[in-house]
Amino acid sequence: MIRCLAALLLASGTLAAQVPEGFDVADTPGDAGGSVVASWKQLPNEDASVTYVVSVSRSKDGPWEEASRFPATGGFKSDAPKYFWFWSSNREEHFVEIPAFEPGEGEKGPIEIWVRLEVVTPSATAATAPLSATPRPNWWNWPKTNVFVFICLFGVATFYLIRRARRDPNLFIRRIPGLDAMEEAIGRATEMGKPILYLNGLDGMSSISTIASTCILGQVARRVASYDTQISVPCYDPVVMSVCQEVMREAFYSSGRPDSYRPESAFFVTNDQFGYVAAVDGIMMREKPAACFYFGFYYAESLLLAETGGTTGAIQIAGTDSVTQLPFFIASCDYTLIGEELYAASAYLSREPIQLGSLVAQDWGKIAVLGVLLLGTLASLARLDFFKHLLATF
Amino acid sequence: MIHLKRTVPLAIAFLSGIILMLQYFIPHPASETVLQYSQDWLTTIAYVAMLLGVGSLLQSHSLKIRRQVPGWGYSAVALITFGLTVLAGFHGKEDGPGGPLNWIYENLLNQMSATMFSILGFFIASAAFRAFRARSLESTLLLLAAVIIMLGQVPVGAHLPVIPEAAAWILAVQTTAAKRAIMFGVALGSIATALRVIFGIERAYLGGE
Amino acid sequence: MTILGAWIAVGLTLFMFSFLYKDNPFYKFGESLYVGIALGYSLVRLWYQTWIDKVWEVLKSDASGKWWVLLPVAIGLLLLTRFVPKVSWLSRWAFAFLIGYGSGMAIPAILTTSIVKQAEATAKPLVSMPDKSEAAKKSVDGAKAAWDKAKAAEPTETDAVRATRIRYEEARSRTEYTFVTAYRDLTTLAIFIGVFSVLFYFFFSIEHKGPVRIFSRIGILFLMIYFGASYGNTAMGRFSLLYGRVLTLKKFGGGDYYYSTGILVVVMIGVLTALHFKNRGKEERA
Amino acid sequence: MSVELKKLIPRWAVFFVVAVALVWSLLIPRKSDFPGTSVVKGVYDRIDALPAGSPVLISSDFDPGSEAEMEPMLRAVLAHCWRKKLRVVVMTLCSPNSMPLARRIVTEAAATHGAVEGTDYALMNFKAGASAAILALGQSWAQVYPVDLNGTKISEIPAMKGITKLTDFPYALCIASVNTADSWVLAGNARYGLNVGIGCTAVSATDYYPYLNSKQITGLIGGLAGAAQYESLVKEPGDASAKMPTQSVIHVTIVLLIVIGNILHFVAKWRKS
Repeated sequence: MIRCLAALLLASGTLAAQVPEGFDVADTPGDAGGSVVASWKQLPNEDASVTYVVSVSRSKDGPWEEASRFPATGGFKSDAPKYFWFWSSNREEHFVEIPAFEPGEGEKGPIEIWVRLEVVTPSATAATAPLSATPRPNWWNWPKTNVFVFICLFGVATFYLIRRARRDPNLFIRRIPGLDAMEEAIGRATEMGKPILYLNGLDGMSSISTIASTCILGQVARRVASYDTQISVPCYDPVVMSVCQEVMREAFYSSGRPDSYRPESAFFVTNDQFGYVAAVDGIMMREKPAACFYFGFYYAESLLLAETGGTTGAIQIAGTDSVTQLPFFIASCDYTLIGEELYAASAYLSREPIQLGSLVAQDWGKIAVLGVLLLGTLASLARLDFFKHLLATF
Repeated sequence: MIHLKRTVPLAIAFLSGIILMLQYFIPHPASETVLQYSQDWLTTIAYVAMLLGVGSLLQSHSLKIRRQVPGWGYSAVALITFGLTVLAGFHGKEDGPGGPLNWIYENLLNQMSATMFSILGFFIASAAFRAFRARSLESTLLLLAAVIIMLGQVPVGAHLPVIPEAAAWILAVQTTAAKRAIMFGVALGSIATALRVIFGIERAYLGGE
Repeated sequence: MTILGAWIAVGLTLFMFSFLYKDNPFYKFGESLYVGIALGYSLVRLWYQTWIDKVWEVLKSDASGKWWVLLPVAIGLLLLTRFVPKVSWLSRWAFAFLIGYGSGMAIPAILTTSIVKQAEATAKPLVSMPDKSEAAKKSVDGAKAAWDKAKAAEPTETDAVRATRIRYEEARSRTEYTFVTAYRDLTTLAIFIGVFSVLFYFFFSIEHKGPVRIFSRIGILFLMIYFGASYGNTAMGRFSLLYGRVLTLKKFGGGDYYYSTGILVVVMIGVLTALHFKNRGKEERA
Repeated sequence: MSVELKKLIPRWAVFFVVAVALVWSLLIPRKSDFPGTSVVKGVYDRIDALPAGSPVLISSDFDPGSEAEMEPMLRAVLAHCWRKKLRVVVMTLCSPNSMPLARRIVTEAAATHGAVEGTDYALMNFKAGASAAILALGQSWAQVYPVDLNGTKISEIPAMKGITKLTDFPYALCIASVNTADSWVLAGNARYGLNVGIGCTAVSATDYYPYLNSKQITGLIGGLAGAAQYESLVKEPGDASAKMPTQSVIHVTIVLLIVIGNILHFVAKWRKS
């Protein structure tokens, strides 16, 4: 009853503007502490004629300075999911973000900010009592929690599957032709007495592709040690070179041939992309390796390496997650591991239960992604936005 | 002693992994400074590590020279030019690299890297000639897609009847679908590997005893 | 570009191109030169950019947390222990930091950009519902008016008229189920099937038989079409580089550079053929 | 590679064919008209529809490394804007050395079209932090760019008349060889509803098709082919159209090589069976 009475009065333009309820000033959630947020509930019958003016000052009754002015049709909490997520109530609440510091003034520590809201209608103006808040840096960004939950789920699945793999060792893993061919390639190199060339890509040691590549080198070095073949590992990054030396030393020690380990088999070439390619192509043409292995992350030089290797008649096996270079490896190598197969290689070659466990976890991850795609499609068909909000990233 | 060689590195990997992972979720200025400083740390570590690279380069090339391995002359060239370039760089002004270094960059380094990069043009032709054979359904599709896209991008192809529409459809549909699926797989694989490294399941990089 | 600079540039370019014929002394010389210069150049360039700017200047300044800069230097020194075999195990601490850093940094970033964002983009309705909203109605009428005006101006269907017609059909397809809507749904469906089947191809621990086998076969076909398309698409960019190189050779082969390209090519061909016959002579004798 | 095939066509013969095709196409300078595809027209039509005197924003996010593919694109769009008497504002989010490059291209193009700095175009210096800079520009232009490249105040530049924030530009084109294009779509279009078009290298064109498909960008100029199409739309023969004949010859050569390769392959197989 009151609502239609107020509408009637307002229509006749005689009613003094109401002050919105729920006016509140607080620290901005999930930020580094540089601003405060004033928020209030929507007036029952607001339209474009109603304007909100927010003014700010450093003391309760100090000089007021206008911070923001906007019509009632905008400035809803639903416009900023970064702070308020997607709660349905957001569509009925306005908000304004007020930076607490002038640029370059932030170091002096948090100061109290006083905020006042005025509702300006064509007929009258009403103001709220000023409220204050102190901007504080927050320790958790809540809208990003969905990513954190996905990481924990994937971690738990990995540990569970590793424990399960320890109990029943005969886990089914499909054949990866490229990796089975490595056995044959190393054997061929031993017969021909020619070296094996192993490249780790052009990324540094902090890149996951290079970490995966050094793990594969560990498995290759184990077979090289047992067959007593020569291996040559030209490196683009000195840290990767050192890790390769450590990995090969471990492989030679654990397969009982510490004497045949030669530290200079992993050496530094240069750290320019095409200088490295020129030198490695030279090595390929002079030493004519029986097998060339390209693992890790590659850039435009992939075809220069693989095409030169191809002409020297070597068996070439490549594995990279660099999507733009996969076509060139597929065109010029005998076997190519595509994307995720690079990360499955060291587990596949080692046959250790704990490694295979995490490989199965990757499959569970894929099944989860397929499930999310299906559910997402059905949910969006039925106009259910809840599911899409779960996948929102900021 | 064994703890120093194995347990401490595993603890370092675990701690730095967890800290950097949580940094993504913490907006606090402290976590911002961690990210900003740690990126500078990487470049400093990489620079000091470069001395390892120089050491290895000097060692391998001087070994070849001492043993008079055939082709040792070229190793001498590599060492001499390395020394000359370093001298040319440091002899310049106090605050920045000298004029001669820029001359070396313009006339030697830049020209050679541009040439090596352009050799790709030749290799794309020879790899296409050698590898695009209609041996199986997969390689036939590989061949057809490459030809359609290549023709679709040049005026000659644009006048052909069906090529431009086919090229546009392939780029719009196949690329989006295949690329997205590969990225799903790669992401899951790299996250699994990262987790294995942080929790010490993957310790190959630690080497022997 | 000085005359000497041009001659050196052309010489080195031809040295590197000679690698296309086969391995020869010119290429070996160019390669060794490249290795030496590249390392020397980055050693000097980064000395100023990294060592002076990031460490030396910070230590000289009186910034508050300046002593933190010594930590990466210490980690770097840990790496240098590899020169001393007895204590080289200390370098593992540095490996652990770098590898832990890379892994921790990668997990949330990769999960967000490659999985969550892409999943959200793929989860679109397979069949687009006609949009009966007022705004859609207004845009259809607007587009129709634009098309009629353009059609009235020019009797024949020029490009401009065709553009307005396409925009009108595009707008209409959003409010009713027209041929254009069907085409857009077909694209969304094809993308969905593509993503689905390629993911099936990557299954490791599930036997590829029955439905899994069919889906993974479709997946490999999607992959091959994508790789072919990506190969063709990249070819264009690589040739513009080759084109640039040939233009440079042509420019420096001109009169004011004393025909450097022509002379150097002739000299190199002469030397290479001489070497060819000398080697063949040696082969017959060996 | 089957052995007998290798004897038949040694590798360097393929290189020789490519070299001959390259040199031959260099000697015959033919201008080619490349009919614009709908993807490139998405940008052309939007700029063509702008009334005279309206402002256009170009973010020139490429550096010397990828100049070969991107410069013709920038020149073609500048020619189109000035012929339509539009005011062009050029900025960059890529790197410090991409603004000197952009300035050289813009001043050269302005000289040939009689465009005057200040009235027909304005240059803004490099700003770091791609999305952050765009978000700030959305709030207020003067807060991010109080002065232009040569230090004159924004209010005194006629080309910047009436521009207080990003959405005052009816159209923005991001010519990028780096991933700032994503920031323009996510921060510019998604957040402020700015009409965005993208110009990119041929290699990364496939990355931006999803944005076209979901209407977040109006059009896409991909690599040298896109630039050549734009040049023929604007009827302004430029660098890309000049290179097109060579690209055509080489691409056709490769397709012929593939066909010959397959014929030889089947002949060899047929002779063996």
